[in-house]
Amino acid sequence: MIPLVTLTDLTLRRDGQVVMSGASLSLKLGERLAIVGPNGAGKTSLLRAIVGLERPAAGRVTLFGQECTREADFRVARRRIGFLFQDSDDQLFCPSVIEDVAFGPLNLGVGEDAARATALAVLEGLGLAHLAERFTHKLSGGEKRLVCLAGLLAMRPDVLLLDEPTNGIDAENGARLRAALAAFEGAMILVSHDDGFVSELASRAMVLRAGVLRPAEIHSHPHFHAHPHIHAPEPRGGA
Amino acid sequence: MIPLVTLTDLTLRRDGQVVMSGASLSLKLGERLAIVGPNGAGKTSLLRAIVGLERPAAGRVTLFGQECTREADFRVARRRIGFLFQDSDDQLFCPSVIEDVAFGPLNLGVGEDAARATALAVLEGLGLAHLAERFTHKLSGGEKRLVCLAGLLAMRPDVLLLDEPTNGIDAENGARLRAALAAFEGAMILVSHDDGFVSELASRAMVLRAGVLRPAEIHSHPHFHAHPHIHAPEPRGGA
Amino acid sequence: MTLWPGDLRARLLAGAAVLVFIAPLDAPGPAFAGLALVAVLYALERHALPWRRLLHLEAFLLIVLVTVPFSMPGTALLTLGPLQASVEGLWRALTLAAKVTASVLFLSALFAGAAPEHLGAALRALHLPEPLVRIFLGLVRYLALIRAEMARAQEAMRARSFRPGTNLHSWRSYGWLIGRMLLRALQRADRVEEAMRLRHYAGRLPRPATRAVPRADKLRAIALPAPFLLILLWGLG
Amino acid sequence: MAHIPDGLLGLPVLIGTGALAAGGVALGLRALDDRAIPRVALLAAVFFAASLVAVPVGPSSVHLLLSGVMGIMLGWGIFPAVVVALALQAALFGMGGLTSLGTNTLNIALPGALVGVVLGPMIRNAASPARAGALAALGSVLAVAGTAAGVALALFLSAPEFTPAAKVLGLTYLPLALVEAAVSGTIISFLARVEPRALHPRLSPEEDLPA
Ligand SMILES: Nc1ncnc2c1ncn2[C@@H]1O[C@H](COP(=O)(O)OP(=O)(O)OP(=O)(O)O)[C@@H](O)[C@H]1O
Ligand SMILES: Nc1ncnc2c1ncn2[C@@H]1O[C@H](COP(=O)(O)OP(=O)(O)OP(=O)(O)O)[C@@H](O)[C@H]1O
Ligand SMILES: [Mg+2]
Ligand SMILES: [Mg+2]
Repeated sequence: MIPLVTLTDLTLRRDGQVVMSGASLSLKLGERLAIVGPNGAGKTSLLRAIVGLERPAAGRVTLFGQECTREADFRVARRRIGFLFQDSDDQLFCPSVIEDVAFGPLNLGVGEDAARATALAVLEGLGLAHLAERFTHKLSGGEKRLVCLAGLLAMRPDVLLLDEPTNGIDAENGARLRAALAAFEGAMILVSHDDGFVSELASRAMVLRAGVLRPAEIHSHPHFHAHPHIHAPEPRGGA
Repeated sequence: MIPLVTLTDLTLRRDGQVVMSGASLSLKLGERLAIVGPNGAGKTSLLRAIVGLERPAAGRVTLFGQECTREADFRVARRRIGFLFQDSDDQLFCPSVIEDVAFGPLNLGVGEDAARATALAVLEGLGLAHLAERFTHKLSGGEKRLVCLAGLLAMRPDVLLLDEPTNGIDAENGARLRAALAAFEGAMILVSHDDGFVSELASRAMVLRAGVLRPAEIHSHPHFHAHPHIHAPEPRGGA
Repeated sequence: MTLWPGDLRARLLAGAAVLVFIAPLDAPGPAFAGLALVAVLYALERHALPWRRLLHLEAFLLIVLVTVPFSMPGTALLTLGPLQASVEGLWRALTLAAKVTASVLFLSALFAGAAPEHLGAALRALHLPEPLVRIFLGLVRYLALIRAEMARAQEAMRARSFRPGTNLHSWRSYGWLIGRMLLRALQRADRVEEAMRLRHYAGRLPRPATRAVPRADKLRAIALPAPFLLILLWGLG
Repeated sequence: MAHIPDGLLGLPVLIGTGALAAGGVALGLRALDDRAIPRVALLAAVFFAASLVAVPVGPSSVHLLLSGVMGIMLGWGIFPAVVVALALQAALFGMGGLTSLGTNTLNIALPGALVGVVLGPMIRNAASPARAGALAALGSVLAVAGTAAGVALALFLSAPEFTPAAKVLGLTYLPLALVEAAVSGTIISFLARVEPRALHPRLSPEEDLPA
């Protein structure tokens, strides 16, 4: 089986500085690959390189068996890849939720009515039908995150690239997000600082640190340690 | 001793919706109160209400023993309160770092030279003297955060309100920030998602959840539990 | 040793004077002398020629330069159907080209290496209205941020298979994009204004004391436009 | 296209338009409360950034002017916003010029300001966002036409031999007018729909807004 996404010896530069070198990975059908690493390690840059928003200084990007070098190559592959940006506000630009979710399908050339129908179906699937007519700039952080995801799912992607999906999300919407991602049948690459979320969702992990991408292990083991806690006691009135 | 900040039965609305109701707290000299809670719980709104940027639908705000209702009341109290915004870019509006840090003292009517001297002293105290002539929009996220803090400290506040101070900060600047806050002698209210940071710094905590503000306990206890981990094994090449 | 005044106030005034002296040049001789002088300036200062700026200019200039020879009466040079280009017209077009090229080259050398942030301070020292200076500095402060926001939003559109074209869908998408950027900017403006108020801003900041312009810069500010003034006088004489 | 470089226009035109532009800027600053400065600066930044986007039209592309939208959102505040943006464009990119700064400011800001003053109230009171958008589309066509006329007039008054050039240049504004109408109309109907307050040139915060 050909992998969906293959990176071979990728080197990325930003402003002349090497952000990452010799990075290789491959994502196969149904896999859920987590990439973790400290701030500024280059996780976002790696995802951007996969969809061709960042061009590698060296190395190859192969999407769905096709090596991609020019914008035209990437354009074809992007139809099958959904990229959730780190900041929801960068991704939401239409006035209302339904229009935003229908934006992708419209770009794929389906008609206005069909695009709206698809958008509504996706919103319903995520339990967000009540948001359809809301204005995007007045949503809460968690709602924005889910609407962004809906916008991607409306394009029926085979691969999802998720850049810190739990960013700015509260408990209730977090649960919705987990459910939606667990139900997603395609493959995904998941960048997150949220260890619990990663280990719940990912089937495999890699660590990006100091410009080097390496395989990692996810395991949950019981252990003994000291950990600061903040507990809310049972209600007993004001301060 | 009169508390520095007292909120009594505060109700806040945004766009007609109740964000928080019946919130009460009081902050005394030397206290470091942490407020934690999920995204969208209203933590930022609470801090804004303290300095009068948000007017409560009901309840009272008392600052330094004086009940504040009009802009003029708040204006007097604001001299003694430093508010670190959630997004540094909203707060760094002067072209260069030194001008930005000197902005507050200048507004308090000290002369230009005195303001610059104060600003430089504060920057030196934070180990940031080398940034003085840099342009604010070219700083890294962590540097921006610290310069914002310097701008507040230059006004010699008695109370600091910190909205997610560790946001977007890297390890090195994070250590500087912790040191600076640990050395701050006044009282502070600290909003943060970073449990480790909170338990290191705070002397008391409250939880804001579902519109209700409640006292909470911070404790660090050794305990036994299962915790998912991601480990990078010793180097062994690509994927 | 540079010919440019290091002090931006002096440099701005001297630069404006040079451009004002170039503007009224009418005859080919002085215009080309002006261009030659700017070229000498480039050679002395070892500036690289800003080719892209010169090319960028063409679109607008081309129309002017192509039509001018045909719109002046005089000795026939070239006849295209009913249109006739004159020798006088050609000289006129060449004169204009020399003046515009000299001005563009001069302008980019004038601002080379001048950070816009420092330019703001210079404008303030030149007693431009304070609100105008603050708008300029605010624009400089937030432009990079907003351009980055805009670039990411356009990338997000591209990642969702958006391909701009000549159609209503594209134009509407751009309209929404810009509308959304305007909203975000308005929200940020409110927060910035609040941040200023919290740091006790009450409407006025004292104007910073201005340093005197160094003597050497004063001399440069006189020396730089002087030859251009001579050329202008030659042209008028 | 509205950026006339240095070295082209005659001295009387430069002086005349410079004085008029200075008057416009003074008018804009007088209406401007100190607290509205961040608003003008940030909006100017968006308009600047938007003007750098190349919007395709047929085989070519145009750069948006958005002076109609600016006039509606800023009123006379459009003058300071435009002069500052043009000055920065000259300094950063060498676009436009220093001696022609006044001419270019006048050509862009005056039509926008007039659209804001004349059509602004109708747009804010329009029965529906679609109507507001249609009015704004009309306004921005007029603003582009005004700018084209301004450029042509500046050339025409500078020298008689510029007359044919002025006519040809006028034609090059047609595609821009078309795209401006579509994009500006969408921007205004978007704002009218989701945040009508944004359409008020809130230059002074004391100014009471309709609820
Ligand atoms: N626009 C940019 N221009 C120049 N350098 C950049 C830019 N964006 C990021 N970088 C640099 O590239 C490196 C990688 O950044 P990237 O955003 O990919 O990291 P990240 O792992 O996603 O970090 P985070 O966890 O903070 O999102 C960083 O060192 C950063 O300084
Ligand atoms: N400008 C606004 N207009 C309308 N509602 C708003 C606005 N800002 C915030 N809200 C609403 O007010 C509530 C509280 O927001 P607030 O920003 O105070 O939360 P927070 O606890 O600081 O969240 P976070 O952790 O994400 O910063 C949210 O439900 C949000 O939807
Ligand atoms: Mg990232
Ligand atoms: Mg907050």
